[in-house]
Amino acid sequence: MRHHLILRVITKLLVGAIMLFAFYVQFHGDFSPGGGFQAGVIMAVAFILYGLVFSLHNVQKVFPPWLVHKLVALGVLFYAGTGIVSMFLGYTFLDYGALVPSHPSSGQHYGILAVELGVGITVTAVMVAIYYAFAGRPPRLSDEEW
Amino acid sequence: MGFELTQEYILGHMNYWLFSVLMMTGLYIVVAKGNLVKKIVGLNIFQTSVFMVYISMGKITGGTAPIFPQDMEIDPEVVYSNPLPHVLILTAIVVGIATTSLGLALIVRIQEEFNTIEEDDILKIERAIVQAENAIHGDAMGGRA
Amino acid sequence: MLVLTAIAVVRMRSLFAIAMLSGVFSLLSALLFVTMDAVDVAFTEAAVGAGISTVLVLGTLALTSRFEKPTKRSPMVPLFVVLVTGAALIYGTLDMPNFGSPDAPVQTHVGPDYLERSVEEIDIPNVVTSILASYRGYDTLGETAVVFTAGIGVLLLISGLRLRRRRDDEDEDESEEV
Amino acid sequence: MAVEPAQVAMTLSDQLPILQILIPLVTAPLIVLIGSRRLTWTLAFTASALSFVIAILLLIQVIDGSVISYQIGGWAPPLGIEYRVDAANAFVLLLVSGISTLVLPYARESVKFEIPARHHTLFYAAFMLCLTGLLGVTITGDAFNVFVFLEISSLSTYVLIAQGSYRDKRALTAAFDYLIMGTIGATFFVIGLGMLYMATGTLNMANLADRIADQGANRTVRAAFAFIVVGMGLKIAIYPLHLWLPRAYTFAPSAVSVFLAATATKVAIYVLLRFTFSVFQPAFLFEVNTLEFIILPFALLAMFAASFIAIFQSDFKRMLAYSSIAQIGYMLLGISLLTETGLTATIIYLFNHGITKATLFMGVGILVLRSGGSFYNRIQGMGKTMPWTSGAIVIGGLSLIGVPGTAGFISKWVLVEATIEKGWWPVSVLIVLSSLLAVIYVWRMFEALYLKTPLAGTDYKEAPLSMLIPIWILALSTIYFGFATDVTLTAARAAAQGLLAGSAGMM
Repeated sequence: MRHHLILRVITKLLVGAIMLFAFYVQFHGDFSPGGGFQAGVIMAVAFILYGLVFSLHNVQKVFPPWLVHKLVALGVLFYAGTGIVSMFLGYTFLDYGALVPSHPSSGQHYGILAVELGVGITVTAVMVAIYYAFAGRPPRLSDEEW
Repeated sequence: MGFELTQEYILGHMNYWLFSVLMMTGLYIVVAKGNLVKKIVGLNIFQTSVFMVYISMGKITGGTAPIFPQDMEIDPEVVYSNPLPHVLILTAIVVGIATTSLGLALIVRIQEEFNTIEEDDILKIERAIVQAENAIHGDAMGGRA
Repeated sequence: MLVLTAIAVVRMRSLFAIAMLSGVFSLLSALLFVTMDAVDVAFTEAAVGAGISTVLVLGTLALTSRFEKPTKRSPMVPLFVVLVTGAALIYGTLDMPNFGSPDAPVQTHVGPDYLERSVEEIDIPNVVTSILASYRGYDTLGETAVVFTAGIGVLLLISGLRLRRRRDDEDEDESEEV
Repeated sequence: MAVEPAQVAMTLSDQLPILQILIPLVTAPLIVLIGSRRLTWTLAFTASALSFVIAILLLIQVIDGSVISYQIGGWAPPLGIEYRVDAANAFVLLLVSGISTLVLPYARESVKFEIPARHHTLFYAAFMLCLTGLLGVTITGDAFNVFVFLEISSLSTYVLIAQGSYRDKRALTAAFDYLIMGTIGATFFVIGLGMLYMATGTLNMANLADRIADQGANRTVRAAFAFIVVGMGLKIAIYPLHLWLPRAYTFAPSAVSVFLAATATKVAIYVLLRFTFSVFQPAFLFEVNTLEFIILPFALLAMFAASFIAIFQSDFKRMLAYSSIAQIGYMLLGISLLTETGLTATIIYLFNHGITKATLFMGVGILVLRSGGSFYNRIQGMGKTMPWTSGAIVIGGLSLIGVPGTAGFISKWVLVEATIEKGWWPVSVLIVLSSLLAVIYVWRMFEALYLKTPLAGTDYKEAPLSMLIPIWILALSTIYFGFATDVTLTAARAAAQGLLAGSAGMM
């Protein structure tokens, strides 16, 4: 693994690009296909790629498992929290109109942005957590057996 | 309740029949194959085929993807396909991948405990355990004595 | 194409090939989704089916084994189950509206309401997003909870005995049973 | 149909339906986020107790037959997702949240014993998600939302069952089998929903009911019905589809077995009820005659075949699992009658069997905690060393048979009454006969506990108080509901009427 110089260089370039693309998909979901879930998957792919090329140990230095676990929970809370805010404002759960009562449709914009962010956070974290869990196991097949 | 087997009818239903065949192929893999990983793959094929049915019911001939122009100036001439099935299937895909990852995690644990991921072998091992238990605790039928 | 891929999965014994074929299957279905106007779904299916789930299956294979053993069981019972289900499916399709028909209940009852009202009420171009995050936002919360469940499920199942790996190339022979 | 979104500020009591689900749903990630092992249990218990209180409040509001509708996101159905509480689902909500509130104190000791400490936080988070899923399936008025929450509960159930692998590795394969079966079931359910959607264009249950009633049934609707029944049947473990259940219940951790046995299949039965009666409606069903001719034989088969298998078990826990399958037969029998009394019987059976089985599974869990196993010759004579636990088990056993003075008697009584009312005499006789089989398997348990001498060299202590209190609350409530029948009967009757009213009662 240590010798794949080309892989390493290209990965370094790609990881940034993938993350940028993930952010685009995340925040541009209102206008084009995409949204929190897809962005989360893409973001996770960036980390997984980094992990595959530079070893699990190194990616865990960048994105430590404890943080991943917290983010898994945080995303769901963020989503539910958006709904709870509208409840406190005297509307029904997840009624984003509550966020800007004078202009419901911009309230909807903020609401959608917020919940998509929640989805994105949880999905990224869960996918990375699953990758860590699988990659952290001792493999039965060595590379040559493939 | 009658229906005519016109050409239009057959063409209009061909897609559903095709997807049914796909679904059944997937289901067959799940039920008939003994390898646990293969079962999960079969499950994926089964589910994806169901998704196709959903998406195909939302399609309107001559319709386009349900995304308005950026400036929200909507041309009344344009027909948009029904977006609701898309939303449902997005949710279902996510549920599917969640199930897949859990299933695979279980397979990894099964491999570690049973040292195999073939259903036939697992059954053999489990039968041996049951026999050992019966030897100690009295077997299922004659346990009363 | 799709049918061929699916049948190939039935016949193959090499699990590696199966993993790849299932990726192919997902990509093909993503293409199909695009032709049926479901671009969001296609995007997701490509990312999930061809991407994440293939990686996961490969990861599992690395931890388990590569080949399927032939099973001795007779295929008659599964075949029976499948045929009965298939018959029920076909029976159900008989009264379905034609593909692409604009006057199917799906196109006339609730669907158009979304398209019309979304313009006023949500005011964003992608109607799929507006339904996903607002009209049926609660389903999406449920979906996030499902992902969360899967996450903690996988952690509960296989992260317990994490082996600290210092270098990838050092622990290739560490395949003892845990 | 399109009601103006409520601009009046909503009060706390208006928000009750969503809080019912939201509290456990938010607790699960909170537990993970805080990650403190000490706080975990307290949080879980508080959430469960709160949702129990809410369930009581909701039931009080709807017991007179009224309906609460809560529009999530302020979107009126059929555009948005609606929560719809009537007597039927409030009753099930009460059962689920109540059992969960009792299981949690019990779980504390048993989980400590059966699951490694580092997994406790996540275990309780998964438990909360399972509770969320079950409650969410029950309360919702949207057909697709049922699927989403069903999957939350299913996925967490697979994980919870697999946690039994620290005692017996077969828990893993049991969980995997259940995962395969459960996913096939859920996918069938989705196929059914797809067909329904295709035929009607809506996903809201009340709206579905109206549209089916308007346009009548066609082949697509009938096939949808078949797929939904089979899909749910896999979750309920209707007799030929039951294969996952005994293994799952036997190898799951004790606390999980208690919770699942008392709630999961019951919620699935509720969904079946909701779909058959509220969505498809009896008028449609009479036309097809599906229930009488298809469900009835399977119900009877379950009652006898599963009871027979239960008699020959040498493992107490596995015996209880088979008896559950038999009891599901009784509940289906009530459904297949298609009368108000039959439905009342099913609903009351659902509740009474829930508390009875919870008592028994708790009892067996305590025996496992002390003796390390649930085989009859492992636990023999424990009636003498652990009188309190065994006493509760005996009460549960009596209720399982249906001895007068216990809750089990009432449910069987109403069921027999319903069959007589319908004129199905042979079926009434069969109910009594199959109860005799229950006498045999309960007797074997009694024999093992009391009539055999304890194993040499064993001196088991009585269970800790935190386990005895929940089990005795349940045992006493089986007796209480055996006498104070009007409480459950009123609720069950209101529920049955609500379900039978179809869409008329829903709009």
